[in-house]
Amino acid sequence: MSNAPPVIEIRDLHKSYGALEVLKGVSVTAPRGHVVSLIGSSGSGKSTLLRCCNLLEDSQQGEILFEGEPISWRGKGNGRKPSDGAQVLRVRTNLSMVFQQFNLWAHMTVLENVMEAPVTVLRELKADVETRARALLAKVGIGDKCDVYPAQLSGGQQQRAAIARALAMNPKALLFDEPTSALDPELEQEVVKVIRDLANEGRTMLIVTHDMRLAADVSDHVIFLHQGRIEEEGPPEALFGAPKSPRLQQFLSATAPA
Amino acid sequence: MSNAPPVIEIRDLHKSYGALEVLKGVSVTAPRGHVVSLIGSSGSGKSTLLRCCNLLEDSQQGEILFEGEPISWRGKGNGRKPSDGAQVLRVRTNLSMVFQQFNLWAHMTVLENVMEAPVTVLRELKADVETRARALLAKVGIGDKCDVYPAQLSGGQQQRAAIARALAMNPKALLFDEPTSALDPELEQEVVKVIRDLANEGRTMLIVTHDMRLAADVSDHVIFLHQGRIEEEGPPEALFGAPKSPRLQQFLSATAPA
Amino acid sequence: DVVRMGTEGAYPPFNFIDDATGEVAGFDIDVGNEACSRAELNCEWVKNDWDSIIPNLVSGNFDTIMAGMSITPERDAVIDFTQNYLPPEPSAYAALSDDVEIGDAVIAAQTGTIQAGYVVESGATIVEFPTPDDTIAAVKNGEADAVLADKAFLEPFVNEDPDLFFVADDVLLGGGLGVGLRESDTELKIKLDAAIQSMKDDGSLNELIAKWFDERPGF
Amino acid sequence: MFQFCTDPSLLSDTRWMLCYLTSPKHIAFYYSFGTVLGLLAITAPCALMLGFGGAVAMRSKIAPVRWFGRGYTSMVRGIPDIVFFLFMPIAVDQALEWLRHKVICPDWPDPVRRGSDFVVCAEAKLPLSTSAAWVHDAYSIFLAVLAFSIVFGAFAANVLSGAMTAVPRAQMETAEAYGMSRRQSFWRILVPQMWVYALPGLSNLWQILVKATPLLFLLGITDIVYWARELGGAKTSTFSYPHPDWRLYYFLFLLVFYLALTSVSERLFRRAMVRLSHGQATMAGEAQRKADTNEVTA
Amino acid sequence: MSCWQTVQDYGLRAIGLGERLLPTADITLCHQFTLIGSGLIWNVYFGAMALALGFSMSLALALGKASQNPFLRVPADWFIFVFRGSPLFIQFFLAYEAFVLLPRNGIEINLIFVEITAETRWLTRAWAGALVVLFLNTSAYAGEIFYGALRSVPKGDLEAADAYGMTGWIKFRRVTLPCTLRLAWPSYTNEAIFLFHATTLVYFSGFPAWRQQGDALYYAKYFADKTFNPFVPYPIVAAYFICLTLLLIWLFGTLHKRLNRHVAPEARSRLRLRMQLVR
Ligand SMILES: Nc1ncnc2c1ncn2[C@@H]1O[C@H](COP(=O)(O)OP(=O)(O)OP(=O)(O)O)[C@@H](O)[C@H]1O
Ligand SMILES: Nc1ncnc2c1ncn2[C@@H]1O[C@H](COP(=O)(O)OP(=O)(O)OP(=O)(O)O)[C@@H](O)[C@H]1O
Ligand SMILES: [Mg+2]
Ligand SMILES: [Mg+2]
Repeated sequence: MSNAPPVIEIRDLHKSYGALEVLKGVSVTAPRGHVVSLIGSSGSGKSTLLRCCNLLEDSQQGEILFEGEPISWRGKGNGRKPSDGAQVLRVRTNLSMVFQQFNLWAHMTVLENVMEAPVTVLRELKADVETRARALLAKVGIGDKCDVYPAQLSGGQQQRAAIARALAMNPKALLFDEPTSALDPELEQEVVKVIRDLANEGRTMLIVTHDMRLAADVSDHVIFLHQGRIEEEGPPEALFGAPKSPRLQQFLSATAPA
Repeated sequence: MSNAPPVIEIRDLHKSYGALEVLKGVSVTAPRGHVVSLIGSSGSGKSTLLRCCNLLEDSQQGEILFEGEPISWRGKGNGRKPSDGAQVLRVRTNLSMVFQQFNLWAHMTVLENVMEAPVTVLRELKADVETRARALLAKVGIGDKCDVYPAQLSGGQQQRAAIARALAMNPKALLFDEPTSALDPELEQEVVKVIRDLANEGRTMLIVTHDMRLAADVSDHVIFLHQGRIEEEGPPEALFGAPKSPRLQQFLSATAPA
Repeated sequence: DVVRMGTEGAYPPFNFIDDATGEVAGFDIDVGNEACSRAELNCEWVKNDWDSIIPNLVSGNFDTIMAGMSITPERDAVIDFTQNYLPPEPSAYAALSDDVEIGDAVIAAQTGTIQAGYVVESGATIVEFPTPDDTIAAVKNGEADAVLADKAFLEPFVNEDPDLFFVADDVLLGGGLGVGLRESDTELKIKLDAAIQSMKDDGSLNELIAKWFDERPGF
Repeated sequence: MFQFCTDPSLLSDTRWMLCYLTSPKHIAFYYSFGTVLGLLAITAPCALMLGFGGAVAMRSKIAPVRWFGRGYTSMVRGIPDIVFFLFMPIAVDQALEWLRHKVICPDWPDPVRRGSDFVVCAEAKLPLSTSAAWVHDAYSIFLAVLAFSIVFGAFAANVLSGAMTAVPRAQMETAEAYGMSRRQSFWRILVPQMWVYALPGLSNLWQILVKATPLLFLLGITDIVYWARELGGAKTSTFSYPHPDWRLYYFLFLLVFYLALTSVSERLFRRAMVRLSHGQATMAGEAQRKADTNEVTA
Repeated sequence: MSCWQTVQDYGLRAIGLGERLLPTADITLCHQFTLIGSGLIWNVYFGAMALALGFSMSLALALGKASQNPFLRVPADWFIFVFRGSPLFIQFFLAYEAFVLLPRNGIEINLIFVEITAETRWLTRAWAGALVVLFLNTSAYAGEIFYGALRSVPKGDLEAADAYGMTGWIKFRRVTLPCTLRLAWPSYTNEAIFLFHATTLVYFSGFPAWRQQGDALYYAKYFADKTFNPFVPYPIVAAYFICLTLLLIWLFGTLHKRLNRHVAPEARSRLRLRMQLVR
């Protein structure tokens, strides 16, 4: 087990939007069953990193490896694109993402949203998926909202539906972009529990969050991103307990009750 | 001053979506310069309450008063609508709202978004508004993003743009729907500072938040909504220090570090 | 073999659609049917829009045109004609009053007819309408001072409408009506020519002319 | 039709009218309504399919397919339909016959083009000159449907590809993130969501298609407008039922027919739109939500 | 005779300048290109004028149709229904019949002090009568398109406008209109193209051509009729119209780019490329 390759490994990733360099060489390693949290100020490139990891954005330089298998690229620099479509698909089915803006499919009910990918992508039996989907929706506390459309949900309900949708894929790794931003503390605890369970099941997770408590609670490793670079990283106790970089100290000072 | 009517007063408000009764008689009073926080679990009706307050949703029963002046209604029950268009306008120009989903106008740049309402609704001088808008954007930390479109912003940047847009109206009262959901702790502290400054300037605020720290930090009064009813309310020290209702106790227990 | 005969079906009395049967009828059809039976051909009538009647003939969608078509040098350059089965047909002006100065009047004519070409060259102001019905309507509602069309077409209108008069002199345009054929179709041309000749010889063509036209000289 | 119709000139007004309106010509006129509706019923799905194909081709990753898609849509879109119809059927017909000629009679000695004539061997003619009249009719209908479908397919392609780009990017991105293949996300997300954006354009297109049916006559099909013109024009005593210029009445009747057709199709489109706006966060979806809300409680 | 000479003789024939007689024999390609091109003047005139006049009318109709007020909604609804619901050439026919019925000497309007004679005769001429019909027709079609787009405007955008006290004209002009235009633009481009194509119907089945002055299709038909060969003049019209359409698409594409400024730049450059290629 210990010499199995990490589920997600990112090496020296660079990404620009036009002239704006958002990621300036970031490396992340997430072994199986580990929870890695990304913290950092707004605009520091956290969401972008997740999106690159899922190959939704093309990065310009650096490697992305999934279970030790490097993504194969075609082209260079701004023209760089993944060259192997089947590989991209394989990576994506094994990686589920919860978006910062939820992005529920507007034309499907909540239940359909959750069932969609397992049925069409994984080709599982509809009946099985439905049972699982309902159970997951109940688990995140919106079992009674199965048949409404996303536009009729409150913000927190949408977020939970998005989490259920990601879980329904039974992915090897999960990417969470601020999974608790629209949740109250109680639900947040629920989500923390869910994340812990998932980690115990051996699932790997990359979590972008603004909530230091969440990061401290669930992570095995915390990364502090600052202006597209990793300013500091380490186990949560070390990072939160004894931050070294002055930037992180300043950042964390805000977390202490004013 | 003390016998001036409260800026916002809501009396026994009822609101249903079809068969789903979301607000079941809620009363809120926000005197001038006071900050009232609304907390409660997801789906408890917080956003709906704010939207009713701004007359974006028609409520079915109960009164809404702005600076002591009651909204005049026409019709009954589901057909109830504000009857005085001029009054609605006056209320809305004096109340600025920051939406949970930000709702920035996609076809305008960030600066244009901020300048729009003051120029077209309040008919202020363009040059003046621009200076103020730039200052506000700088204040919320996105002074360098004036000329990009919302689609090019990170989540936190969008939220800050939305806050700047609300502030640019110089409103008497502000309605914030989770103003810090997409912000990191540092920025959150900035927002807390902004909110305090605004309160000192005498502006009234109604804040929906999941962040108990924010609620505790800035509020004069905290309301705990549960399933469309006010379960408990009071000054933050009392509410957070010695919650009476078991539901609130349970809700708050989640906030304590796990 | 079936010989497909193209006609327009909108130009009485040459060719039109009979109320009683809903099929094409008229002078062209009578002559065509008689000629076919004499040439021992199996003929079938096909309706086609006037504008595309020659292109459709040359591209082989039907084999002859009998649609009140006058023999003109331009047409003869593209398709072949049999000998004429009606002598050159006079065209006439019809107007609401008989004191119209044709030389500087507004004359209505159907687009793309030999009459339209004639009016243009005569120096009068021409107004062109898409259908023959429109040209008569234009005179009656005052849009145009007079209409120039085949006399045989105008005659019933003038006879039956007390407001309409023939004015000025008739003009003779074209070389009479002929059956239009593809230039490569010499065999059919010989057969039809012979049939028409025999109709001329035994006077049956003159009978048909008398049946469909008032006081028109035969062959 | 009726027994007493043998000599219309002797009839009283009502009987005359009755006989007039049931004359074989009028019957043909009434039939032509069926022809037009039938053609619409065939053409619309054909055009939609061509349009869908065109839209997909325009988005294709393979450059030649993309060029073909764009070329097709821009070519046909650029040409007014009348112009297209004025020479398209002959051109298609000649092209088909020429192809058949090359295959069926390869050792035909004479050239196909002789002066202005276009002559293929008898076996290559379409349809064969020996075939029954209905085959000729069916062939001209086929050409008409083909021409109509090609033209309106190009417009549909345009509407559909516009609708495809209007679907929010985030929705497709999410599908990709869940490992849906291009094909799956296309069929499961893009296609269901695009109809909301496409429907107004398609509805317009349908109206235009309906309104283009008068051009059927250019394609050799005797449609309702042809008959209205023919029947309405002033009839002299050459005809059994002489009457002055009645085109106005016939055209008013057509106006009513077209308005009725429009109103029926609008109702259908509206129903479709209501179904599709479900759950969409747009003004229409919002209005619908409010209406639903009232319905449920009322 | 050189081609340049032909262009001088016939280049403006469609508006009555140049040679009076059209060529009847020895028709060259140059003749066909020149005369059909000169006929295009009318197509452009009809299309551009109707479009320009129809734009605000169609917005008004869309707003009327979306309005809560039945006094606005019902007339707008019916107007759109009638003009969208009937074939253009029936409209041409009925309009022409109606215009012909107007008194020849104009209508005398008695305004207490002055007596105005409104000239009505020009309405039977294509340049005015057909323009009126085309204007009403395109207003109805575009009105429906804008109405559809109006109903697809994102609700969040409108709510934000409401919340900031924007109402009526300001809300419409600053938020609703840009969104509506952006959503409607592809369909509206289509409509504009259709309109230009529809102008070929003016002389084809609508209004009479005076002194052989007609549009592009009129001259194409003239040549098809003189040469009996549809394969030259019609493709020439087609080519002219393809150019015209490309021009329109380019024009509308430029505007579309402006309306879509907020779309991410990468997507924007893609869009531009497609626009310029052909679409
Ligand atoms: N447009 C709508 N149609 C029907 N039901 C709705 C609609 N909007 C909200 N609801 C329902 O109303 C309830 C309250 O929603 P609201 O948005 O006020 O919740 P909230 O307290 O803001 O929650 P959150 O903290 O998750 O944002 C929810 O159960 C939701 O499903
Ligand atoms: N499509 C885009 N085009 C141009 N710039 C972009 C685009 N998307 C993001 N950016 C810029 O990239 C930077 C990083 O954005 P990103 O969304 O990764 O931030 P983040 O760390 O997730 O912030 P937040 O916590 O606020 O969500 C920001 O400055 C943003 O303005
Ligand atoms: Mg982000
Ligand atoms: Mg909410």
